[in-house]
Amino acid sequence: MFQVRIHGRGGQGVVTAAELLAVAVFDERRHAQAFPSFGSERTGAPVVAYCRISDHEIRAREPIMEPDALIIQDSSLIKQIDVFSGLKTGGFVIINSNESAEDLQLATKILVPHTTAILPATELAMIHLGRPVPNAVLLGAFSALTGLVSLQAVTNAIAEKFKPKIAAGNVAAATAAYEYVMNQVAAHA
Amino acid sequence: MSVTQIKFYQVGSFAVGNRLLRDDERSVQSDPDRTNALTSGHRACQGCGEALGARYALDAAMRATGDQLIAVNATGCLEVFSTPYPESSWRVAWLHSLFGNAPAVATGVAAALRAKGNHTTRVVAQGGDGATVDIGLGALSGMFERNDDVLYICYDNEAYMNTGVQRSGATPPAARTATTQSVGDHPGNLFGQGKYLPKIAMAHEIPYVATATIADLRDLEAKVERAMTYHGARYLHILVPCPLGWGSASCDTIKIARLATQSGLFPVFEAVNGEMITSSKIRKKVAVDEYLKLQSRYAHLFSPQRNNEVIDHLQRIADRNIARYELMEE
Amino acid sequence: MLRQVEGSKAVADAVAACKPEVICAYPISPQTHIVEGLSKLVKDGTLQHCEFINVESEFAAMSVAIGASATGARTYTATASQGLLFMAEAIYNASGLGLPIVMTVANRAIGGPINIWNDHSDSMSQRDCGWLQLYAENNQEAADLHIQAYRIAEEMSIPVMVCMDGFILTHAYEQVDIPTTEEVSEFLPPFKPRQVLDPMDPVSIGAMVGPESFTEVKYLAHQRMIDSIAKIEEVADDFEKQFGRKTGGLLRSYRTEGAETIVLALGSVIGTLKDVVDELDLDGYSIGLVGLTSFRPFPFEAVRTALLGAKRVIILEKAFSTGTGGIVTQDVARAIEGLGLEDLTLIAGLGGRPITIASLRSYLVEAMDDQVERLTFLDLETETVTRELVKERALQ
Amino acid sequence: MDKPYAITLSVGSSLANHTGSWRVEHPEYVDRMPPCNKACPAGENVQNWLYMAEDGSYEQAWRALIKENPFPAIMGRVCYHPCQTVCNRGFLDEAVGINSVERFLGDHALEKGWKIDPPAEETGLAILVIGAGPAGLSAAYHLRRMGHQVVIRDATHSPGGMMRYGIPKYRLPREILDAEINRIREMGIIFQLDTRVDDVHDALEEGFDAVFMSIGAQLSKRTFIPAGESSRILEAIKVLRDFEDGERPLLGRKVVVYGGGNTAMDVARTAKRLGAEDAIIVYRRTRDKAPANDAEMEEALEEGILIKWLSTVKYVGEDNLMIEKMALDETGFPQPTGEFETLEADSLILALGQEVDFSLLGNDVDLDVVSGLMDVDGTMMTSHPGIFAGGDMVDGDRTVTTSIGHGKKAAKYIDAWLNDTKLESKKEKTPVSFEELNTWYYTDAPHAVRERLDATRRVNDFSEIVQGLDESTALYEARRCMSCGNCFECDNCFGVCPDNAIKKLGPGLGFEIDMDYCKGCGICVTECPASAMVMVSDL
Repeated sequence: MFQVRIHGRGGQGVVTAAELLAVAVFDERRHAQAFPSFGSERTGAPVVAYCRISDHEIRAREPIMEPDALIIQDSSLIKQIDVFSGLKTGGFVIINSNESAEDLQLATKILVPHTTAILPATELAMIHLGRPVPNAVLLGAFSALTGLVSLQAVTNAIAEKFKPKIAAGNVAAATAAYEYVMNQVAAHA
Repeated sequence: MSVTQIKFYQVGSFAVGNRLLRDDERSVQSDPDRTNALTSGHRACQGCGEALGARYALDAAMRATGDQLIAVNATGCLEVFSTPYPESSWRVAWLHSLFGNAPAVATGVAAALRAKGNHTTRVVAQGGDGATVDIGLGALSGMFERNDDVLYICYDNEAYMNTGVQRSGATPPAARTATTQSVGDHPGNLFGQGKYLPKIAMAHEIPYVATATIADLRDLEAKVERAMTYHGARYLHILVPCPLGWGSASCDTIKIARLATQSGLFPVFEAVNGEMITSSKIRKKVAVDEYLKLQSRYAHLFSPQRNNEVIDHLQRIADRNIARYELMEE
Repeated sequence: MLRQVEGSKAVADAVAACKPEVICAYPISPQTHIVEGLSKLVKDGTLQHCEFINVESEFAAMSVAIGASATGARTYTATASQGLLFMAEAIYNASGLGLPIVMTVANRAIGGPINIWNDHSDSMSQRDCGWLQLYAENNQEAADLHIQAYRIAEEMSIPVMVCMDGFILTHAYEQVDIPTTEEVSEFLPPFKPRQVLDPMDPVSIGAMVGPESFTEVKYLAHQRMIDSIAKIEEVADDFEKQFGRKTGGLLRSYRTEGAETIVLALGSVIGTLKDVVDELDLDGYSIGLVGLTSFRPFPFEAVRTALLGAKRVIILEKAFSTGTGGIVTQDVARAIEGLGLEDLTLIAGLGGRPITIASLRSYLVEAMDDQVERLTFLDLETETVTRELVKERALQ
Repeated sequence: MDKPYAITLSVGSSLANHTGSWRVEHPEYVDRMPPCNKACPAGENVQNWLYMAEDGSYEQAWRALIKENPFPAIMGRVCYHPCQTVCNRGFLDEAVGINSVERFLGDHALEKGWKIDPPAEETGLAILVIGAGPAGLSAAYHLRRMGHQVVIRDATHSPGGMMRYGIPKYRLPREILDAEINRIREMGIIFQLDTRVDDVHDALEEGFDAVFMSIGAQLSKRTFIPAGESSRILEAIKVLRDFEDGERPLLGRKVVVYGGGNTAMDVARTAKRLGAEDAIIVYRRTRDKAPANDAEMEEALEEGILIKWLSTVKYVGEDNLMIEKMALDETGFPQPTGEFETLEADSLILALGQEVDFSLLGNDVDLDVVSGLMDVDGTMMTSHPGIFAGGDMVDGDRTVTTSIGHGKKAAKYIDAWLNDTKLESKKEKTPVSFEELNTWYYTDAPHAVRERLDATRRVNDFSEIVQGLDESTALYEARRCMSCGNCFECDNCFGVCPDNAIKKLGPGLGFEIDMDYCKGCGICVTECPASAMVMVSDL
């Protein structure tokens, strides 16, 4: 069982990200269970969504308290809430930011270089999609960093979810993110 | 007069029928084969105005729709006296659900008919003033706003009669009920309260809104018929005196309704798409006293002596109606 | 076809496959996604010959459903929480008139204090309203139950509530196999109403019934409900035959064979419990699980049989009767009369509190070690309530 | 449909619940006395024939009418219609033009040539009627209908009495008079004209089983007026009679008429038509005291006739006369003032009233005369068994209609006397009052005025002044009848019953109360326009 927790702000498509990931996994004939943190949050407020990935039927419905991976769609959250709570040691972390780990002042113990990816997802979104929506983009990075789901499955999910034009932009951005992270990983290797 | 005057002296335009009239000039009620939508054996009080209004309206609706009619009834006197198990007085397809939901139930009936492609059967919802202006107002407003294809008929007897004459939102000022002050300096209902539903209905700009009384049968029938020529939400507000609740003689039910119109206290008019188009002119104007005197719910206005202040106030309301609804011939 | 979809979407598609003729609903979280989905299906023509009515309240929603059903239309609506209470008067009327309406209850707590999260206090509050109540374990069952519900409702002339946990199921994306309209048509014949408003054959529906007959009317309603126990099973079997999966029915047992302790629960928590039971089993505990689908009618016989041989039954409930305790517990206790079974009640997940594997596990271990009260509130903040109790009692 | 127990019911099943048991009183249909019928001196059933006329059943209406009165065409012209004076419609807008409808029916009948059937069987009894005036003709008509042999004797050579010799042509065209008289003649009534009866006793000798005297009042009242040699003083009724017989009385250019009754009006108007430049009426009292009918006086004034109120004729000269002004004293009685005035006058016509000529009573004193009038009992019989009397010679208001009523009443009692039976006198019915009607239901419909010839045109000749109504207007007028006290099938009771407890039996058959369901609320009675229903206690 692999558990992902996605952090973001209301309006950034956090829930959609979880859904896309689940669909991508389903696309690869595996089981997934995506669900939001149910609350009365409005646009701008910190929100969380979850996605469980497994080769078997997923029955448990508790919130994910010890994620295997974190996707942080908005780095400004890092200073506001404990986004890293419960993260398994050696867990994956994907952060949307133009800054470096140093600038983000993140304790090095959390950020093991080859399990961490920091990328300007919003910028990529702007370039390829023309909108500052990083959710789908980060799934490209997730695919590259974790290898848990293929880029193909991610782009399929995107294509399934969005109307062609937006889908195309997201696919391009996700692919760019995928390559960006691949290069990072290569650099660290 | 919203009903076309019959060029026939004697009683052409006013009585139920007349041996000298062509069938099509007679009211539905003069037809020996009328539906009798609410037939004999019901348990309404002697001289019940609501029983009369319901039969008038539904018989007319049955004629207008070629008997393709479904009626939905709110809880209240009408429902209780017409369908105590094991006997029903209705001779139309009829459904009673609750006190406050008749308009919504009717919406459901209409929706089902539409879904089934039945475009001939029409729907009528009916209830008393309590069901209409108070507990069911939300549902009624919703039905209006959606413009569902339903004719809603309110039989207004100006209080909760079924439960023993308690005040409703339609109880007129100064009228005495079981829950309005019955003694003291100012007995009877307060001034400046209550809801006038016809105008509320008009505010929804639904295709058709009209008022009528059981005292002018031809007018009432003509309005039901006209209502049936429209589709969408329609509202008909019928004044039906209640001998029990108004403290009047059972034989005076129609007479009192007539005095309500001739005094100007109950304006009779028609409105299309929210605008008034016609009003029934007063034929023989009377002072409000004539109307009030016949009802013991107003007895406190006449004994020990005439309460000029209150009665004059009521007269001003009548006069305002006469001006507002153009009730007098120029 | 198998798809990775949100629970609400799955239910919307399943309902659409039943070809309802009138759908009416008033928005309330967490039911909204279901009716939004249906409204889309009606608008885009996927669902034809269907009227979608936006009403002004839940009371109106149920009322519209009553009118439509009495006119012979297959009718659907959905609500939750306060909405269910607001339509309560009409809910009783629908069952009283024997109208086979199907309604989804996206289970949610009842205020005050206002709370939008999941528990079962809404549907439990309508325990005695004369509707069938079927609880879904997961979104697959939620979807299937709606299809089965129409068969049961229309064959028995009783309305059915399909209860699914708000958010936990309605907002969860998982894989669901949603039957096509064609498949469903094979399983669910067109609606033939027992009584209908028809100008050609008019009747008066909704008479006032006095003391001389009211008892009989209620007795007959009771018997109809009892008879539906068999019908629920029958329909579930037919469903399994056609679709190859066992959903619905009265209840489902899991590892109860020879288990000393059996947990009985309703709704989505059953999934979590299955994981817990598996773990405890590995650790050598003798424990099983009964998932109750049909709460109304309550299948006394089936429950009794399912619990036979156990020493202890723990009823996990997401609602409770203030001043009394478990609601389902009362019925279970009657079902096991004379079996010498101990019954414990665990109140959990109130107002959306997460029911974690860890908490369940520790409670069950203690319970099997006879270390718990007969009535326990899972993860109760003891410190807080003790403090508050002291304050309150000082004021009494 | 498989209906669920108790909550769903069969339609109309409440018919099993007989709510009639709630009732303590119930409505009943009644036929009451309309004021018009009550007021008609000829005893016509006005409301009844108007009801028939309403739907165009003219012959039916006409036949109903002539049951009481054989001369609708005449009545429709000369009757002063007391029925209209009491008509309840008068309180609503204007009285129903009963008289004009009667005239329409009469004229219509003449047009169509409708006949009166002779009696089914003869009684073999013979009655002599003396005087062919309205009373005599009416009596003869009714007696003939009863199957009696009737002989009418009259001193003049044309029947009609004052209808012919008193009422000028312009009010009653003679072809109408002749036609209606002729119609009853055809029933087999024998007219013996130019036959004066000198002694009524001889008639009984002749073998008549009974006699009806109706010779009217033919003698002019006289008064002494000093007059000059060549002064010209005439009697009104003689002038009218002579004129009727074809003579052209010499009246001169300026005519003065003395008197204030209808005869005065008639003769003055006749004088105008005969070419008099001025016709002046002199009357010693005021207008409100004058016995003349208002309408006639109006017409006279319209025709340019002058009336000198409060004046008496003092002296009559050759071509002028002197009148004295009077003044009312405190008792309202005119007193001489000593003021005089001279009027140019070629002739003075006296119209001071008439007296009965009792010469035919013979010498026997077995026939009582009281204060100048024939004395009769409640059965119109004189003090002499078998001799009856009516019309102007007995007490009455001396109108054609009253005389016709006398004739009818006498006929009835003569018949009874001949059969030696006693008639139960019907107990008086109080007529329906306006307050008892529910006039809301009657459409507002004012009286249709009959066309009248323009005054300037009509004085040139004797053509009829008042025109008849055309059919549509007559129908309109008939339909203004409120049918006081009698059902006219307006369906109100049938429509306003909250319990559908009234059965409609079909045209002409009226309605029936269904006692199984009538709760006795009384709405039908309140809403009956005509007050043809009453509540009756069940206790």
